[in-house]
Amino acid sequence: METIRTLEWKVGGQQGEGIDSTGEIFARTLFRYGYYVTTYKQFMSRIKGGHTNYKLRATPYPTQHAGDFVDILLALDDETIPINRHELRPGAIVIQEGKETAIREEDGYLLAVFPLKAIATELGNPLAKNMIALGMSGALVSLPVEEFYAFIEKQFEKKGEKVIASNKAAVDKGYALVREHLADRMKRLEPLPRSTERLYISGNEATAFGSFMAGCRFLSAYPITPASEIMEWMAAHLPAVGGTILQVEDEIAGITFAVGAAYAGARAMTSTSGPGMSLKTEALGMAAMSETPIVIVDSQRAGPSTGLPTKHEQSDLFHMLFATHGEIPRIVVYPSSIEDAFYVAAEAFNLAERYQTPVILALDLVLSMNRTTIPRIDAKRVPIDRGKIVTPEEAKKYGEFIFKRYRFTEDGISPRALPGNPYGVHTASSNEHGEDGYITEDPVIRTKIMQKRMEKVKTARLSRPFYVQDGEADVMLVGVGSARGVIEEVARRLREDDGVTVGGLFIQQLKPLPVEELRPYLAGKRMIITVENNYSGQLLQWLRQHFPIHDRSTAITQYDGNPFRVTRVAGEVKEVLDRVRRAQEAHA
Amino acid sequence: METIRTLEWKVGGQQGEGIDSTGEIFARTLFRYGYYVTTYKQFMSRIKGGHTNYKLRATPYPTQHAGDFVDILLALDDETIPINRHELRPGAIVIQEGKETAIREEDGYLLAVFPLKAIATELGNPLAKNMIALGMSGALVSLPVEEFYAFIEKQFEKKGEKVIASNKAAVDKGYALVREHLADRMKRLEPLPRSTERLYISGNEATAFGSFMAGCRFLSAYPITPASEIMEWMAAHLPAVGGTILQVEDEIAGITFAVGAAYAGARAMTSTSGPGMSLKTEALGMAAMSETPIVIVDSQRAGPSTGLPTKHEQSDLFHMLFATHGEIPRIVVYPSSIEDAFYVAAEAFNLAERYQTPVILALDLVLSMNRTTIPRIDAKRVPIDRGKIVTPEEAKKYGEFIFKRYRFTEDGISPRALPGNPYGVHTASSNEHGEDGYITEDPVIRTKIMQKRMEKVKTARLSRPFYVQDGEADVMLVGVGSARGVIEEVARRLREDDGVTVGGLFIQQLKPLPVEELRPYLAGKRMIITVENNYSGQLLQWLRQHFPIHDRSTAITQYDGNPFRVTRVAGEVKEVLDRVRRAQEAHA
Amino acid sequence: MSVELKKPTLKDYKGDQPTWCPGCGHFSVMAGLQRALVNLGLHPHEVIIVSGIGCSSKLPEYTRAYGFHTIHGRALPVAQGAKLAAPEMHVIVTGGDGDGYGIGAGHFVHAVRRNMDITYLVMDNSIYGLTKGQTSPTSPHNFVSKTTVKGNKEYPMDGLSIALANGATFVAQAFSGDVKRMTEIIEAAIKHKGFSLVNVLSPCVTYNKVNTYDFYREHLVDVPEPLPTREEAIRVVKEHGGHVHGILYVEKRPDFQTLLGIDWKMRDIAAGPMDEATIREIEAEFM
Amino acid sequence: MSVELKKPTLKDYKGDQPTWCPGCGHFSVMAGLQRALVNLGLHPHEVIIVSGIGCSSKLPEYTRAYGFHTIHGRALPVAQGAKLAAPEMHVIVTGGDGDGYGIGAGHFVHAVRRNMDITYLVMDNSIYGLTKGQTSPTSPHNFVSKTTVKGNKEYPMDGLSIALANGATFVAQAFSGDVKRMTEIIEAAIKHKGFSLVNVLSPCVTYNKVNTYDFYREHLVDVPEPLPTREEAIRVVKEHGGHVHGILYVEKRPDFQTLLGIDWKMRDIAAGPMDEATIREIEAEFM
Ligand SMILES: Cc1ncc(C[n+]2csc(CCOP(=O)(O)OP(=O)(O)O)c2C)c(N)n1
Ligand SMILES: Cc1ncc(C[n+]2csc(CCOP(=O)(O)OP(=O)(O)O)c2C)c(N)n1
Ligand code: SF4
Ligand code: SF4
Ligand SMILES: [Mg+2]
Ligand SMILES: [Mg+2]
Repeated sequence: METIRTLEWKVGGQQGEGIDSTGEIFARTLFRYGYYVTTYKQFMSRIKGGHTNYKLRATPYPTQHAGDFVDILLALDDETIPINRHELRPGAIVIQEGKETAIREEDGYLLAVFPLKAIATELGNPLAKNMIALGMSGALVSLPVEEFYAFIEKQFEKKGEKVIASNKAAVDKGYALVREHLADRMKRLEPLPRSTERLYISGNEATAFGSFMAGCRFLSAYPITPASEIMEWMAAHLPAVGGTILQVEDEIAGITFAVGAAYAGARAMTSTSGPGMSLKTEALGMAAMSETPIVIVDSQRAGPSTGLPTKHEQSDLFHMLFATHGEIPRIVVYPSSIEDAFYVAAEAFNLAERYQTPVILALDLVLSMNRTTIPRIDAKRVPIDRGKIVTPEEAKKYGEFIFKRYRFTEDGISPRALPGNPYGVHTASSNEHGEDGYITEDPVIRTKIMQKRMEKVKTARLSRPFYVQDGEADVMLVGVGSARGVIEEVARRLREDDGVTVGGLFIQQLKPLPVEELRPYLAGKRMIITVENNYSGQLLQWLRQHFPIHDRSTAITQYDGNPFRVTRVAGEVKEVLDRVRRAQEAHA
Repeated sequence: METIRTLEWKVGGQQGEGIDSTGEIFARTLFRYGYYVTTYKQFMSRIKGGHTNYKLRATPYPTQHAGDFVDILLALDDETIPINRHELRPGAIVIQEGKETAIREEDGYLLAVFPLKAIATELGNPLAKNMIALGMSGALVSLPVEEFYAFIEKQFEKKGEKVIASNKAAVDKGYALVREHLADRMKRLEPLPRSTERLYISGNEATAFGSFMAGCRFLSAYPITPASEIMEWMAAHLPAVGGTILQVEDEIAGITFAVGAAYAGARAMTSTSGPGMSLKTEALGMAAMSETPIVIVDSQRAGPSTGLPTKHEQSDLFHMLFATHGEIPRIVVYPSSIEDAFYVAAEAFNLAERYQTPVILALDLVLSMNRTTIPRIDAKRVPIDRGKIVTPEEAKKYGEFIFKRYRFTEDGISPRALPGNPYGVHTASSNEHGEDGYITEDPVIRTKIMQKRMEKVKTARLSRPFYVQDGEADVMLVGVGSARGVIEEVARRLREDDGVTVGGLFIQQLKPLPVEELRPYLAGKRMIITVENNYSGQLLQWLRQHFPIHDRSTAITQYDGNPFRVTRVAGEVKEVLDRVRRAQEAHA
Repeated sequence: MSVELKKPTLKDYKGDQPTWCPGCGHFSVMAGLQRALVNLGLHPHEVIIVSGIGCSSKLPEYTRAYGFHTIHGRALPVAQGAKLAAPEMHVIVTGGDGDGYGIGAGHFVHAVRRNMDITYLVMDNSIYGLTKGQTSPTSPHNFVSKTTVKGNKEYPMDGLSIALANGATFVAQAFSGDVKRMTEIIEAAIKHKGFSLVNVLSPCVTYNKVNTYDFYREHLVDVPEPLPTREEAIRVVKEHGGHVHGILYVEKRPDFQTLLGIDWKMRDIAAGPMDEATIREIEAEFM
Repeated sequence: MSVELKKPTLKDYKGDQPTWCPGCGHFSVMAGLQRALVNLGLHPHEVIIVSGIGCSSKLPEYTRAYGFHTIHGRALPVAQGAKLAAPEMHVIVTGGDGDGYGIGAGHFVHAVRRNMDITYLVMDNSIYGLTKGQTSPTSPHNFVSKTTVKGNKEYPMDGLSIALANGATFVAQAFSGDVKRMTEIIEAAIKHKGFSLVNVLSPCVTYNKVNTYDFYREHLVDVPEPLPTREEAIRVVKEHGGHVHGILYVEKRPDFQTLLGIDWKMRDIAAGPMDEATIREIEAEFM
């Protein structure tokens, strides 16, 4: 029996039919079996009906990409095969729900049809058809059936023995069906050392958990896909530590409640997606003008406007970098992996309070909703730095009737008194103000306080403002967020298949852009290629604003709502490289 | 008696004391006397009290800049002299309200103190003290007193003979006071041929009038300085032609009412300033996604956030160019003069309907509120082009049960049926949709319709996308909006005083930026200097995104709430030129 | 162009295939609305249906008429703008409780006092359906969801009473479990000259296990005739915890456009330049 | 740190120099508020005053206390956020009729039903003061201004009735022409545990020539005692065209934070990493 060390698997079906949980069970089972598991869901903006699918990739090494191909496909509706067929790896097995058992070779794959529902009904539990299909999946890779049992026992603990038994029976039936009909196609997924030092987690969960660990105790937000999970995670966890979330009346309230809470001294955040982000535009300016530290998460989806609410895109970069009238100090960070989402989220609160300004934390649908396998978190990497908050003793020293909340200082950051401090009484303001917070229209003060505000963030840095891979290469692939997973795989593929080394640059701090630190990896290169899920090449445009690389830079873009396939990007990169080489030869 | 052909004059006093109308009377009087008059008001964000002043420059040629200097200053409060003293031209005359009549030379100017209020009270009308000061102003430049009479008769027509007589008497008294005390300082402002072919108008008025002429019949907005006047002008003029304005509950309603009206077939607009612009961010995306033509005016003031509501700035460029999540086709235009405000506003409606997308019309406080002298409008330059609206006959030909509102066409612009058309029934949508307007998540259609939307505006052009002055010069000063007035004067000054020729480039169409047309004036130049009222050099950044001019471009910025003084900019330009020259010499 | 107008039928109103969950209350709202339009003899091209975002807000996609599926919370202002430009059209607004009473609450109270001649159907399921079941402004006190884990500590929004308090001229509540009555109510609402609010209790069978068909069948109290005063209507609404059924209050009063009293010409924009006289008159202001 | 707390005086509350027009009603609102705070023995550092934008919204600049001069229409959500984080502070919200009932209307109706323990003073002059005299949501029907040249065709917003209809627990109306009464009302409002609305009729002497001191002196009808029911209170408000004076309605009911019932620790964020046990417990969810 062939032994394999990676598996790409997918289940497709109609929304509302448990496709998601079927995928989750298999993913968690493989995760516990010792594999690095990465998953991706495709779903529609409706509740029941419509095709959805859940992709899973299990690898013996960490990765952020759920893979281009499918080895085993569970087709639980009629749309699954037509929609996903192009991903089937030659020799793939497709298990389809159908009228009668039938096994036949199709063009490039083996089609195995089973009357899953009928079989499940026979077993006494029509709902268990997905469990049968799961059992078949496990059997096809010779996963010990006990792996499923353990999971089922835990999952259905509260539902009682009967449910557990019927689910186990369904899994068993799946194993039996494979042994009966597909024995010759069985492989063996090599067991790996199990580890209790890993987590299987989504980007939204990592972001929420990181915020929680950083001491965020207040979140006000409004539901929206794909950000709602952040609020929901916090709703489940904050009350236990004396915090709370509030689902408020709209996204403007989402940000302004957070500003109020932050003003009063809580670490506060709001989370949303594009439409909500647009609504927060005015209040973003208020947070910056009043020097109130908040964290705003934009989990991007496909726009513009309502757009494609359940589809992936990275098209809010311009908005996050530039939106709001007037000019504000803003920090924009964008974790390049699910693991980084945890640490970047945690750091965002330190940056916000240290620099007393809003921090925008960008995510994208793939980064938000995909799950992957990361090392357990390292609490030592999450110190809390609340910046220049003053105690009553410290505030008293100034001896001021009105505390100078916007005091001019060397680093542009003013001591901050929280409400309740008897010596810190002051008014924060969205109007232009002097050091005391009171309105001023004096042009000299205005110029000075504008400089203070804008310049104070110049030195702000994440601990990892970017990652470089093969930085010496003369062609760099640049990406943000979930594009890192794609680029890493593309680089691997180009190295392995074509012997070509391309560099990777994954920028986590978009604003202030660490221009000098990035220069070595951008300025003198032969070619800069951004890989981005948007129409305009927003990242490329942002880089061009800082580096005159116009004639040796290009963007590989995709904006159809789906994440990149590695194959496509690798192909396009090769084309670009060819073009560059031909142009150079022509010149020579 | 010395004859002069230009005059710079200012009146300062407390808000709520008629400073504005005093300035207006003198401005209109000089305008009718044959001069090109340009004015600028400085005021505070409060209603009564606080210093305000009104600057006027009368020239025999057209200009857009109210001038750096003051020849005659009326100081009607104690703050006027300290605040405005630095503008006084050597030999200037300052008329101050005071206890007793006294004439004395001060450091660089002549101070003439008169008990204006007492004198007015003696005349039986204490309110007329400003009229006395006006009379003195007229007398100092030997303006025939009849010029004032004519104005007064018209202005106070409805208030009756008595008021007219008392105002005339006050003006007479002013003339008498000058003849008595300042006869030796009198000059003669040379009479110019009067013209009935000119208008004295503000940018807000020109914008509103242009929109009106273009057939805009619906405006929904929310009050905000400095944009309110546009709505107020339209409120006074639209009902007579069967249109209306609506002051709605907030700026989101401002834009969404307009979208509804435009969808239903009206030419519709909304007008606002920065804070309102930020609030409209989400709905801007809806207008573009649903391909609904509207015009959005952003009359910029000093930000960020509430900022300095009555101060000048050009700091919303980034917001106008980039704000809203996702990616939309947008047209951003920015008239570079008050005259252009009229024509650009009119054209904006054609662009909006021709390209079926929102057009953002940028103004700035100086451009909005200053008044200047322009030629009478040329109605032939305002043709109306409603784009691809289909009649019932045309719609019927398609024979569709659901009219394909988003039909794929060669130029990307789809025929548009207005509600009521019996053969055009369709649903417009902010969701991604197919040709029929119904939601789709199909990646192929998505890609195609995204391209259709984004590419259709590529060829959109104002009739004057930019103005060039001395385009062959190897140093170009680039500006938008009211900066043109400054740059023109700076160029004039450099030419006249230093014999240096610098070019001027006044970009009126910011998006889509006419890159190829602009290339000759930007790409190969020795130095590009943008002159902009903001902190970040937003225009410079925008140009750098398109042209790799990073090492030979810089921005002269000012963000204290006041417009540029020509003197300062000319000085800075010379410094830059010196630096460039020294660098070149060092290289040589 | 002369158009042969056959009497409209339900078939004329058939739009895209609905994607609502089987049993969703929104099907009935759509049925009631379409039936009312047909009963009133209106053709699809004489009607504009404007919605926000939500399961409910997909209605214009499924009902053939002029439609605008706008953004979340902004259906009312878009609809009012459309009505102002095209007063001859019949403008219907549909959307959810989240859309109308949550993010859209500000527009709602102003639409009420503006009294334009439009009809607003709130498809109220006391839940955020499309975003998968969060608490909504009309969810009951102590309602449990993913965002109110220990129960909703806010008190539900009372859209009916707010409308009554702020001067609405037509206020009603219908129920998806009674399409016949709903059709009558919607017909009356459309015929009413002014702003008409119909709050339709429209159960979400997937996410709301409290405000179900059965729950309403048990609790709804019939209001057979409009009540004589606003205060009385509010009293009745409050007395029954909002569980009332029928037309609650009607007031005859000129609608906004009638009061504006202008000669409506917003859509007829001549393709040529304006007449000289008007130009000259305006220019004179600047001389 | 131990702080010697002298009894607070009016002097403690003196902030920046007001820039309001002489005679503006807002002076009296400020006087009434400061007096009420002093009477209640509250120190400036125990109070947060949050406002929006408008002439009225400048109040926090002129009253020394913790303050936040926010953006137009958003005072209520900022204030509620602050109160959630710092429940021991006394949170007062001030702002204009445009700020609160125009652009802020959505937040208003939700704040009412949320019933947090804050006090909202609407400084209602039926005009947009700071933007120089446009019609406001509370301007009378047919009111003439630069934006309603032929008279306002909307009907005024009835904030009192809306609050009553949507479950407010304290609703009152005061008048700038009677600071003594206003002080009593504001004191009662601050003492009320829950959301308290005080609409203060506060004439704009510069731009509103209709809703003047004299007008109110002539028209205001005294409501000496809170009315027994919401409906009765609404009836009285409507009967007198909104021209009532006094505390209209009070209901005792636990406020939002009490109902949430958590052990408030939002501001005490330990400077070190979290305890291991909590981390492990959460990590277990991901294993
Ligand atoms: C500005 C904005 N915020 C949030 C969302 C996400 N969203 C879509 S539908 C919806 C709520 C739907 O609830 P409701 O209006 O009650 O309609 P239902 O689905 O229950 O019929 C939300 C919050 C959005 N599309 N836009
Ligand atoms: C988002 C936004 N829109 C508009 C404005 C302009 N603005 C400033 S104050 C104001 C209205 C003031 O009226 P009100 O709230 O009644 O206060 P008042 O001045 O009458 O006391 C407006 C519209 C703004 N600052 N921000
Ligand atoms: S989720 Fe609820 S509201 Fe949405 S379609 Fe399903 S049943 Fe209807
Ligand atoms: S304009 Fe009116 S509201 Fe504003 S300060 Fe003056 S009187 Fe008061
Ligand atoms: Mg709902
Ligand atoms: Mg007001």
